[in-house]
Amino acid sequence: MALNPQQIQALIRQHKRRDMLFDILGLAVMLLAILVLFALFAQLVIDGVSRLNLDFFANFPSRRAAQAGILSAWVGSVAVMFVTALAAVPVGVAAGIYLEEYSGKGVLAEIIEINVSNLAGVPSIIYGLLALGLLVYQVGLGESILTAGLTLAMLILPIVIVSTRESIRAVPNAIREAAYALGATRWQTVRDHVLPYSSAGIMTGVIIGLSRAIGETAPIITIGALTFIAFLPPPMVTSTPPFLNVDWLSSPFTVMPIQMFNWISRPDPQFHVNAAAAGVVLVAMTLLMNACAIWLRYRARQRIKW
Amino acid sequence: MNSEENKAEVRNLSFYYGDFCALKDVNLPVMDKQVTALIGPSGCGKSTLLRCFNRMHDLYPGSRYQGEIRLYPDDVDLLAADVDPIETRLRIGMVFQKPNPFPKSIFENVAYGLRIMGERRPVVLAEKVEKALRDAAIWDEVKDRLDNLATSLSGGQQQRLCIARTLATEPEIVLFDEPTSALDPIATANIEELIMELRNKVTILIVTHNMQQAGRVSKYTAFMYLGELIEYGETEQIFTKPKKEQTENYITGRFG
Amino acid sequence: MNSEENKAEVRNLSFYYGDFCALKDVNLPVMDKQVTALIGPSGCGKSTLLRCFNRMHDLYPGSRYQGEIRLYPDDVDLLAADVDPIETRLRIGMVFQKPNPFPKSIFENVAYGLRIMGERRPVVLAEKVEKALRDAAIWDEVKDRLDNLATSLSGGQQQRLCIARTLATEPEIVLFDEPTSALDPIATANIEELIMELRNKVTILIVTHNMQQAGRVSKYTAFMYLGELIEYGETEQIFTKPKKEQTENYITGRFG
Amino acid sequence: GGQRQEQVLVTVDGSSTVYPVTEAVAEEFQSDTAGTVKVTVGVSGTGGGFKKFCRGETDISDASRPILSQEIEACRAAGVEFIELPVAFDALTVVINPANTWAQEMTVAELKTIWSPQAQGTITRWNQVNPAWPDEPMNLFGAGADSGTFDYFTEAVVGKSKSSRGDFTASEDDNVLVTGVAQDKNALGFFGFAYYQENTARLTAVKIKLDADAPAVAPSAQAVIDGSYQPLSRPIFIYVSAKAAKERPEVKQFVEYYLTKAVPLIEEVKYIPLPERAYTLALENLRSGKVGTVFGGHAEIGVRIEDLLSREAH
Amino acid sequence: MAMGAVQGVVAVGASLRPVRGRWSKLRERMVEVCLFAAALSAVLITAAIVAILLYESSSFFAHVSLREFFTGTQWTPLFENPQYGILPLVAGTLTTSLVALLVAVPMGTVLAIYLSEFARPLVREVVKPILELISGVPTVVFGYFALLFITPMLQNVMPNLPGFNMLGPGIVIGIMIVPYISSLSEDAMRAVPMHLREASYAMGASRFQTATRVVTPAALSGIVASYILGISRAVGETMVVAIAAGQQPNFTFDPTQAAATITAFIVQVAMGDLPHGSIGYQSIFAAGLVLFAMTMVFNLIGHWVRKRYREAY
Ligand SMILES: Nc1ncnc2c1ncn2[C@@H]1O[C@H](COP(=O)(O)OP(=O)(O)OP(=O)(O)O)[C@@H](O)[C@H]1O
Ligand SMILES: Nc1ncnc2c1ncn2[C@@H]1O[C@H](COP(=O)(O)OP(=O)(O)OP(=O)(O)O)[C@@H](O)[C@H]1O
Ligand SMILES: [Mg+2]
Ligand SMILES: [Mg+2]
Repeated sequence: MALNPQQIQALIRQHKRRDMLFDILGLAVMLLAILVLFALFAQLVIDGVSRLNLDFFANFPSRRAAQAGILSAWVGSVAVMFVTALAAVPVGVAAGIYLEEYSGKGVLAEIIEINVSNLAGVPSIIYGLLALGLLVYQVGLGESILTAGLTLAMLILPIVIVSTRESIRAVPNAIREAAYALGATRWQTVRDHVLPYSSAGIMTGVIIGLSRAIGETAPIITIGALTFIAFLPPPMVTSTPPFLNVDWLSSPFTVMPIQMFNWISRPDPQFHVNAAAAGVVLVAMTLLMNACAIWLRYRARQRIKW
Repeated sequence: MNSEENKAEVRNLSFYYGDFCALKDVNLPVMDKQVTALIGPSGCGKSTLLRCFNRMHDLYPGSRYQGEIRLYPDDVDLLAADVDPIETRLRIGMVFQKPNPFPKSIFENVAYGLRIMGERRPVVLAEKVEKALRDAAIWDEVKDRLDNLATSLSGGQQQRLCIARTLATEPEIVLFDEPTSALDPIATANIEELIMELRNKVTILIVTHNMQQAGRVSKYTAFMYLGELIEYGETEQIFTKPKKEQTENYITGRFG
Repeated sequence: MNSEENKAEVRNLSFYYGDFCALKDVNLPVMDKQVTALIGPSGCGKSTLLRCFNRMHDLYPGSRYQGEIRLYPDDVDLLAADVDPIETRLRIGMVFQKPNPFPKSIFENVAYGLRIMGERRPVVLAEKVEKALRDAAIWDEVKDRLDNLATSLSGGQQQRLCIARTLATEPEIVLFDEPTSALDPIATANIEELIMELRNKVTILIVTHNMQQAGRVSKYTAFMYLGELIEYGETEQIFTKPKKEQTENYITGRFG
Repeated sequence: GGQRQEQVLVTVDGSSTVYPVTEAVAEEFQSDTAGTVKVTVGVSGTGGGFKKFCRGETDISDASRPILSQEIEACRAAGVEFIELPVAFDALTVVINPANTWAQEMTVAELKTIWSPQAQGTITRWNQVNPAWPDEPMNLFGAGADSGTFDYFTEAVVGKSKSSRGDFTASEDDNVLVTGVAQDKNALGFFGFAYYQENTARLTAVKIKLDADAPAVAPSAQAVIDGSYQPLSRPIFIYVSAKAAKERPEVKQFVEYYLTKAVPLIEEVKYIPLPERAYTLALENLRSGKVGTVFGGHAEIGVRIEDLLSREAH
Repeated sequence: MAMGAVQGVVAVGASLRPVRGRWSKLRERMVEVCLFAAALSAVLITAAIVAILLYESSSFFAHVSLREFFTGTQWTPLFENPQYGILPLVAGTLTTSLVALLVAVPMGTVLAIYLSEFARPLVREVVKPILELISGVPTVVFGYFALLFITPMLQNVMPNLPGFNMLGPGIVIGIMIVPYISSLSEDAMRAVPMHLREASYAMGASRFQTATRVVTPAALSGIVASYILGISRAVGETMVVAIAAGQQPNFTFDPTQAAATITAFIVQVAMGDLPHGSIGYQSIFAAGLVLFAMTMVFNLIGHWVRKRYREAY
């Protein structure tokens, strides 16, 4: 069906028109999405910029909007994230390793896999209900940093598992074979090669998970986090033996999204400024984490070439 | 087949990837401290056979062995269920088609096998790493940058590094699976020279696509076709007066 | 160089992947309704040259052409900035190394190019699809299952399907990039036979690693080395009395 | 939690209505004691607060209504005795959009017509409530169905706690309600006085008539104190564990601080303080360890300050 | 090259094999058991969710018949005269999700195709992480965005739209899940091997034709899986609907009406004054059970679809 030159030219003109239309459409959608994000962030900044000073970070919440700060909230968020990471990373990474390097194609592996991918899509509020029913009431951990950290750890576990698996899968089989051929055992291969070479990818996943967890409001509300906390949890490290102090785990706490929600629902509009400022801080934290993740990924690509 | 000593012997080996039979009743002696080459058209099972020697197939589910590979002088069957594949691999080294150094330092690459075996003394490690690098004829090129990443070396250097890594643990047999096919002609020549130096020191089994190469480096050659070992003999005989027609066809380039 | 008609002609073509110069000042005639083979060691630029003909490189950023490929009888320069690569591709078909059917039905695979050209009439489509499949010598094998997924065919069948897909739009030139290297010997023989049937009907440019294959199917052969076109001539002459030493070395298997 | 920590920690939980007051007091208290005593203030609702309180998990419970008999029972079963201390007044405010010119005064009966369960799906237009009002749709907004505010409003207006129509827009976040009413000419909503106070420009408070002949009273501190804003004003309380108050100096210290320093703080958070006398009385009750409730374990509507004081005195 | 005296390895001939310590084998075993236990945690969490939801709602269901629960059209569990029909919440959930999908699916798909086939790699590398930042914005902010920005904007077009409705929050949820869908779909499209694109371009196809006729169909199951996970997200979104949809359990599928969703109800109760152990309180676990079941169905479909496409081409 050889076409004559005119037909070809007509065809090409038509193709070009369509390509261009779609190009414009795609660009428009992309810009729209970016615009919405940007507008949201800009609005937060405009509303909250007047509060964004050092005092805001160093002050406890207060009934006077101008004096209120996020000290207990950001410390709480950091403490909760610490617990979350501490719980989710070892379990998630270990599970990822198991699924990629150990499990065969058995029924059990399939069951685990289905569970992981199901958990990844379970609404966060369900984790809140789980924590409420299990951790708060059955185990009796109360509304503590530990409870919140574990709740969010369960929430991000699937993210950690999936990103671990993906990073591990990116390690070429040739590397594994090289190690095995030297007589390394499975665990030696994983410990000495697979894990170190995929650690940047795993870290990226962990950070992305944490950046999701840090903004989660619903599950923490469900647990019933306290809202007025004008003190910090006890320090993790003490100057006297045994140096480590676990009291902070059971300490009452508040976190950034809760503080923000609290302020937003105040009658006094002055507090809404605080809420916006807290929102800016929260988004900035997320931004920072994402930037870290991107940087890590970039560096890993630079350093590890196969 | 001849009076030299056998280092290993494949006996009635069949191998299956799932249902697919990749090796059919293969019998092959491997002479001690000699180079044996495996040749044959693509897909005939050369790599499969080679990888049976260090039980590489065990890493992937669904593969199945039948038969024996006896290792001498202790006369054990490498494929026996009670033989730990890890022990097999500690004794039999392998160099792959594509150079696959670990993305670690050059030193660590070579030291890795020693560490696996439990060697921790820095002095001993340094000594053995140097020796291996010298044996692999790459010492002069890397001695000033042992801490550099191995992946920053050129392809040919990487392959020699991989050979050094394999030699460091002093394996009894070294398996080469088309070690030069990813390399340029100069690097290829280097590796070939290296292999020629190694013969008489260690038992070598090499898969190659390149008949000239087989002719240059090996003392014995086995020709495989569609999973079967068609002919085995001294390289010269195989190349000049093959007994089987298929071998002759292959040697003269009539297929593949 | 000879009295037959030129279908295309490469003139002073250089090609760059970023800064890397993959083709250096190549000149090559392509004879109408003949098979021209491109041979040379791996990495010499055969695929690169072939893919210039249908501007495949345009898909990837960072590549740069210099020179011309003139297409006759209209005498346009395929590489000119004002020539739309789509036009080029509508006129020049290509068959790839690895069979790459779309994950669609067999029928849709072959009809794809026709639909692209705006053909919608079912009867015409059915007719042309059948013709293309017959031309590619696969009609009998698939006529009862045109609705099956193309990916369910064997490798050799897939490759013939890809040839049918290419033939369906009646291109003036068909480019083959090592069309058989992923196939088993029987499938290879089928494809070779097919190419031999196609010559005299359509202009064919084929890259191959396999010198025997080049000898069997092509009338003209070009030997490339390190991005340069070393020698071009009738296949018989190239294989029996090459003019250049490099060609001779390659033909006799002294490198690669 | 470690022992060390409990000794310096005062835990308060309960009503979200009382929360702003307690929070303000807690903040001042902690800064006055230079952080030696830590106070946490949670919001799990009056009922939720009592639940924890009666399990002995908290020292003080914020309550926007008197303790109920089953809660008293729960406390008794767990051996928790409590001291009931009224701390302020709240006035529920019925609000309309400023563009609404017709419904600036409403009788309780009209409110009841609007909010009773039978109204669901039937009373949907203003003129169905009062023929003088326009034939416009009526959009309702109110506090969430499990808040103390909702309980009190239904009790006061419909006559039975939690008895209400279901087809209204509910939110735990009163700002959402403020926004809803401010955007909608046909809206009617109710929430705490403080939210109205902050949004007087966007909202109009409905003047409430107890019955057809009674005067229409707008919500204000004055009207609450003189008892004329009825039935939507109510006292709010804290309940203190008697044991904690006796044995733990920091609890007692905090509550005393609460009762002596609260007045300006209450005004600051836009609630209505009790008369000075009430705090003196409460302080006495605390010191003498007077346990129990003066309300007999059921919700009451329209408790005036004078009633409260006289009851507390006995 | 005789075997040296490398520690742990006995020279050739002396013994049959190099010695591999018993400890080494034991350690392998222990490591595997630990890793397996970690992997099992995923199963345990699922089991715990189901167990807790069933346990906490069991007394609810002792009180409320399944029939009433699944067929009643009124949901007023906290009122004096409680009604326990979950349908209004399910309707609200489905309607907001549907609105969200109507926004997110076209936008996400167009964006994915654009990023994968049209945009320059640099644009893609920059835009993707930026869009993913949307997931970092606290959802509370989106709630107010729906209430204070989108709804008034819609009211300009539809004067009769009430201040609380499902349309505004639905659209906002849609915007929120666009990056989710576009990112996963784009991954699926990029996983389509280049040789298929080359085949299409070599036939003379345009970018648009290649994108729509070859890449999209080839990546279809991945794209569908991203839609399904998007549904899960939309169904599970909480704060936006809690703030902007009106929390009014209406049994309606009309997106211009106010409504409550399952999540909004749960969070409302969780924030409210209800004591633990009451039936109203247990109702959130019953509602949670329904929510969990709904998302699980979607998740399993998504898993199955994704698994299939991994095996394609
Ligand atoms: N993992 C596998 N699963 C199934 N079949 C396999 C697998 N690996 C190889 N095969 C098949 O087994 C046969 C032998 O493969 P093998 O790799 O040993 O060939 P080879 O002689 O090394 O070829 P080449 O020279 O191309 O490397 C081939 O038909 C191949 O398709
Ligand atoms: N996308 C690319 N970017 C940069 N360099 C490339 C790219 N593709 C190929 N090259 C380089 O260009 C040179 C020619 O490559 P080409 O693929 O044309 O070789 P070839 O002759 O087809 O080899 P083979 O027989 O292995 O297919 C090689 O050195 C190759 O490394
Ligand atoms: Mg091989
Ligand atoms: Mg090529």
